[in-house]
Amino acid sequence: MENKSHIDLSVTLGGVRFKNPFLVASGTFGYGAEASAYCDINGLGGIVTKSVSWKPRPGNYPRRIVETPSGMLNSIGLANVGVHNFVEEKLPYLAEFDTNIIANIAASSIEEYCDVLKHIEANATKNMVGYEINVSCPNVKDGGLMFGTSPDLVDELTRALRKLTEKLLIIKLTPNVTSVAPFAKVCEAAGADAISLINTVVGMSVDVFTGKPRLSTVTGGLSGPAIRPVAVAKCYDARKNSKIPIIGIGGITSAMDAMEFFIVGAQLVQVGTSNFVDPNAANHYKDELVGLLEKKKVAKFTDVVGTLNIEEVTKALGW
Amino acid sequence: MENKSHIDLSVTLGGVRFKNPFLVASGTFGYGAEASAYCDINGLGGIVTKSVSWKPRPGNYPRRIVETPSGMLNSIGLANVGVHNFVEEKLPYLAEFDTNIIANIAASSIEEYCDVLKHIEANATKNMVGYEINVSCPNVKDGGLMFGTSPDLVDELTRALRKLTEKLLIIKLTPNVTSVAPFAKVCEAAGADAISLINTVVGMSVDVFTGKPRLSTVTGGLSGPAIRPVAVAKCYDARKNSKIPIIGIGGITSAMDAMEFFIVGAQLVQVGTSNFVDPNAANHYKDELVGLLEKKKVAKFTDVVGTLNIEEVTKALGW
Amino acid sequence: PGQFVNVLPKIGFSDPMLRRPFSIYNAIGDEIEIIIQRHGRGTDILADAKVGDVIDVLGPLGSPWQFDSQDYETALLLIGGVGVASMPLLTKHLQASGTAFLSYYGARTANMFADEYLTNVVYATDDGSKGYKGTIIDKLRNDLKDGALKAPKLFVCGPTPMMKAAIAVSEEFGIPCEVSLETEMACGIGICQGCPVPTTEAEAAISGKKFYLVCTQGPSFTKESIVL
Amino acid sequence: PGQFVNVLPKIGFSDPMLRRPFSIYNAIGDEIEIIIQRHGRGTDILADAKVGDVIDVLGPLGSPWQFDSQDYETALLLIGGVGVASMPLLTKHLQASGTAFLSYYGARTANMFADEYLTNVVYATDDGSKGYKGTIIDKLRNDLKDGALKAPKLFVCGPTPMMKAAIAVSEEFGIPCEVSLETEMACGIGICQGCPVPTTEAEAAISGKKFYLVCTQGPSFTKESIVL
Ligand SMILES: Cc1cc2nc3c(=O)[nH]c(=O)nc-3n(C[C@H](O)[C@H](O)[C@H](O)COP(=O)(O)OP(=O)(O)OC[C@H]3O[C@@H](n4cnc5c(N)ncnc54)[C@H](O)[C@@H]3O)c2cc1C
Ligand SMILES: Cc1cc2nc3c(=O)[nH]c(=O)nc-3n(C[C@H](O)[C@H](O)[C@H](O)COP(=O)(O)OP(=O)(O)OC[C@H]3O[C@@H](n4cnc5c(N)ncnc54)[C@H](O)[C@@H]3O)c2cc1C
Ligand SMILES: Cc1cc2nc3c(=O)[nH]c(=O)nc-3n(C[C@H](O)[C@H](O)[C@H](O)COP(=O)(O)O)c2cc1C
Ligand SMILES: Cc1cc2nc3c(=O)[nH]c(=O)nc-3n(C[C@H](O)[C@H](O)[C@H](O)COP(=O)(O)O)c2cc1C
Ligand code: FES
Ligand code: FES
Repeated sequence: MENKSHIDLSVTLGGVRFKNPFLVASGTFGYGAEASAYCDINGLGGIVTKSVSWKPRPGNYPRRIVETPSGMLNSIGLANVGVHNFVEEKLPYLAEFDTNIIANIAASSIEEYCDVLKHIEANATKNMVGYEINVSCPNVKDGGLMFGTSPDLVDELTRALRKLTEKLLIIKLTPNVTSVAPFAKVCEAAGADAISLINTVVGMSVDVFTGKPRLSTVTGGLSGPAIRPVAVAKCYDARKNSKIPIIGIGGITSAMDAMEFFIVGAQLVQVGTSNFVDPNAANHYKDELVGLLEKKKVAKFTDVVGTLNIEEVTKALGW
Repeated sequence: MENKSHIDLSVTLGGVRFKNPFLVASGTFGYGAEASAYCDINGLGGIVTKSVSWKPRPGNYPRRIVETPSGMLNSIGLANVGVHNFVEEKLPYLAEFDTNIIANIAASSIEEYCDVLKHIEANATKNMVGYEINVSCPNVKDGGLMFGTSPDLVDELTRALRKLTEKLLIIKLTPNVTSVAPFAKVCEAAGADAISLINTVVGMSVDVFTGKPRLSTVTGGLSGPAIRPVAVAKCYDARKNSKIPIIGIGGITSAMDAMEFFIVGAQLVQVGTSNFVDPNAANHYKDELVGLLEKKKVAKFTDVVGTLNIEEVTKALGW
Repeated sequence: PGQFVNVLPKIGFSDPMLRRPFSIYNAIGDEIEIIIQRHGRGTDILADAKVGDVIDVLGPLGSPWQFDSQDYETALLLIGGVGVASMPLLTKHLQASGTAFLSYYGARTANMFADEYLTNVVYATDDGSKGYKGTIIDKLRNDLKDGALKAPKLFVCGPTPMMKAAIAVSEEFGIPCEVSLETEMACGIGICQGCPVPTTEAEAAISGKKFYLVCTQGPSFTKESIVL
Repeated sequence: PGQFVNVLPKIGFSDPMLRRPFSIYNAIGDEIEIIIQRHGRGTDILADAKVGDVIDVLGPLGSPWQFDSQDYETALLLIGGVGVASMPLLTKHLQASGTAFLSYYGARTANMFADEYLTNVVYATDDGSKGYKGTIIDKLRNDLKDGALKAPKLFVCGPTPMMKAAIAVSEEFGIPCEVSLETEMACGIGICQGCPVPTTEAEAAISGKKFYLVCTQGPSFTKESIVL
């Protein structure tokens, strides 16, 4: 599983080195243990853990998932073990692996976000390199969507959290807004180290025979290849309108898919839904990436980041 | 091609009778002539013609289309013949068919919208039953997106157009907003007969080998089955927040798909991208719908509209 | 016995995208057999696969039937339709361990039984074309009433209404009962949280969990632990 | 001759979703033949189809080669690689109408020619394994220089660089030239506007159109009308 090639896949973001740019996305890899039998965890660039809140959450009633064309809807409802179990069991377990751990936090108030972060910070393990703040989970009725759709709230939240940690602070943006540009800007100004995008897109599916929504929460979050073009466009919008580092997420099913994000400007990517099809997916893409970079005759991965060439296409248009 | 069953598929919207609820979507059926060899046009509930502007528009430079997982991106750039040719050639041609014609209008100013509508109104043919106002085309640099993302502009535009016609006035909403609810509300208050949604979702694709965007306009509009869950959710949002009649659009590839929109509350649907795979698609779905309604033992199509049953699912949640 | 595999209908395409779960019907060395009932597009693709086609399989997954529990002497394998899929391996195991068992297998009509790997089978058909005429639940209740079955435990797999009826019967006779559930699944390994089944209040009080995951904690559960 | 069909790789699935365009290689009665070069997932699915598989085909589509134009006496069919696909029917037609013609067919090496339906073929290979050693464009230029070809017109189908070179040659010798284009297509019948080719300024001045649609107004165009 070692990268035998001479191509350097490592990338440094906010002072933290990632051995390669492939992380696994929050909520699609549990806390590591579940997938460890099927995935070479030490080969990953990092693991973003399932959103954790102050108290444990049982999650939503079934039905929680629906397959859709090239995608799936979910309304898991942020089922999680709570921050105490997280620091007592999950972080120590994950500390045994040679990969970066990023703790994703969900909450329904700025205070809760802060409390959860502080509790993790006080119990951080050596490979716990930072936090990803889920301001956008559309599944939870009493929170989530609100934060992520208001630049002011995101600003306030980011500033509050920034004071509490020197580790990586990553704000995970929702695509369910008119433009992500104002959010990228406030995150940059408020001192976040990066933004990650996108979280799931609001979607819905109806059981035609019963006349009922298929998900118990009526609407849910759409993920998978179906949303990849949306995710790439959102990353492009963020890149055009800010300089904050970007972590690309959405429908990645190959190194080629990941490259679209890298070229647009993402320094890291996260693999989500694909883990359900193959829990070792991110490692495969990492290996494929080496081949792609060799073909492109690039010595190190970071040389492709942000190389999008729009001049030639737009010139043709006479803009 | 006659509906041999006893099930009544007709539906009346804003006083206009549609013989069945399947229309073809703007930009996916030309002006009728192109598809006439492959489609039984008289079997359609109606045709929404390609967006027409005051002057003819050549459209964007290639590349204009990219296939994506269960969808496609387009940046046609509102290529159209202009309103003069439209009323001189296209409307008279379409007047020969026994189906409702809805003229879709795109423009870059309220004045242009009004001028185009007035010119059509003055030359309306007998089956020209109304207008669909494209406030949302994301492809055109000098217009489109602006209108559709501002409730105030949509309000002003709708009021201006409402004064000019007693025919159907349908506002076609963009999904690229945080919520469609405020738009549904202003359309209702400003006197529109219906809203149609969704137009395409902003998306992007990158050619990894050249490092260039695949579309000449960098970003484009995503359509097809990939976006159906998004479209159903947007229709649900509009239905929850207003009483204005809804025309559902997005990724419909069967009568089952259409039923999701009907159950959520759409009285009509439009078939878009599917026409590219089968120009007679809408007629097939119409035939399938008869079978579905027979199975459901429903006497008339309108009995299923808006029958979404959310009580039973949400009750389980203890909300 | 009781475990399953998660099978990808088509490699390299995203419609359909997710794997489909199937019980392990039979296993010899490295090879496994599954039986597939056509249900939708995924099962159609798999049912139409030809000899030599490469199929991507993840497994074995899930927890086995709790056949080692000490609360019974006679295992009663209660089977409805395609629910038979998890029974051959359970049969093998019971045989190997010398446990008494009987299979109660119901179907609409005689030609719908897949019983090649079963033994000691009591049949019931709706149309009476094989075995008892009526539901297999009725047949089971009659036999339990007769009292000839010694300290029985039910291992049930079939349609939900049948499983509910089986639970009712087990309560009526005060005997242990385990049911094998089907829920939608994405990952099959506990990372998506997509396959919950609500626990009973009593169970939640003990485990602190409002839901169990069918893919890892199941697919089979004791009737006391979950709400069907 | 010169028309195409639009073929759906897989019926009932949305990945891949769109049809793929292929030239009509040969047509006998109701049956058509196409040849497929593997390029991606759609062509893979079609190339792997087995005898008896049902394939959904829309066509014939597009406009034929302008072989009836009065500006030539000898048709020169200039062919690169899979561009051969539109040539057999053109050959048939020229034969039937008694028009003089020659095919200039280039490939990398001898075993890459698909010439079963061609006659009067001049070959060129990069490695010299069949016919002229070098590009078919060089061979054509040599022959045109010799002046033996009477009032020729070029009908070109091949990779874009070759078509550009062909246009240059035709300008050099002042002879008419038609090229058959490949662009991405969704509908193939003129309703999506997805397949534009820019027109030359001269052409736009006449037609008032800045773009032509390759699917309906093409796939073949005179070199004067479009910008490659
Ligand atoms: C533990 C377990 C064991 C199973 N064992 C067998 C078996 O041995 N033989 C057999 O024929 N079937 C078995 N099933 C059911 C089988 O998984 C479904 O019939 C199959 O997933 C349907 O897929 P489809 O694409 O044909 O249907 P579609 O309806 O097109 O599927 C759409 C989506 O719904 C899911 N889905 C639909 N029905 C079911 C269902 N009943 N259970 C779970 N997910 C479903 C699919 O996985 C897919 O994600 C089992 C299910 C589970 C959970
Ligand atoms: C008029 C015409 C006639 C053609 N005739 C033939 C023929 O006879 N034999 C043959 O082998 N090929 C022919 N082609 C090319 C063939 O259509 C493409 O190779 C095929 O569409 C690629 O599909 P894919 O899924 O394998 O590739 P992918 O790259 O996976 O396709 C992705 C998308 O891009 C489009 N695309 C990719 N390459 C091309 C291309 N070169 N031209 C048009 N669209 C493309 C596909 O249609 C699809 O929508 C023809 C193309 C045109 C326009
Ligand atoms: C089943 C499921 C659960 C998820 N749970 C979380 C979560 O707890 N927190 C979070 O920030 N994102 C969550 N996500 C969103 C993913 O991390 C990711 O942003 C999204 O799925 C898009 O990526 P993908 O298309 O690769 O899946 C979840 C996604 C899925 C499919
Ligand atoms: C190629 C193409 C061209 C389109 N042109 C227009 C247009 O001119 N005006 C408009 O209002 N919508 C246009 N649309 C949007 C469709 O009418 C429709 O709203 C959208 O494609 C979603 O439906 P679908 O998924 O069924 O295609 C176009 C869509 C496509 C794919
Ligand atoms: S199927 Fe993913 S957790 Fe059970
Ligand atoms: S392919 Fe649709 S217009 Fe040509």
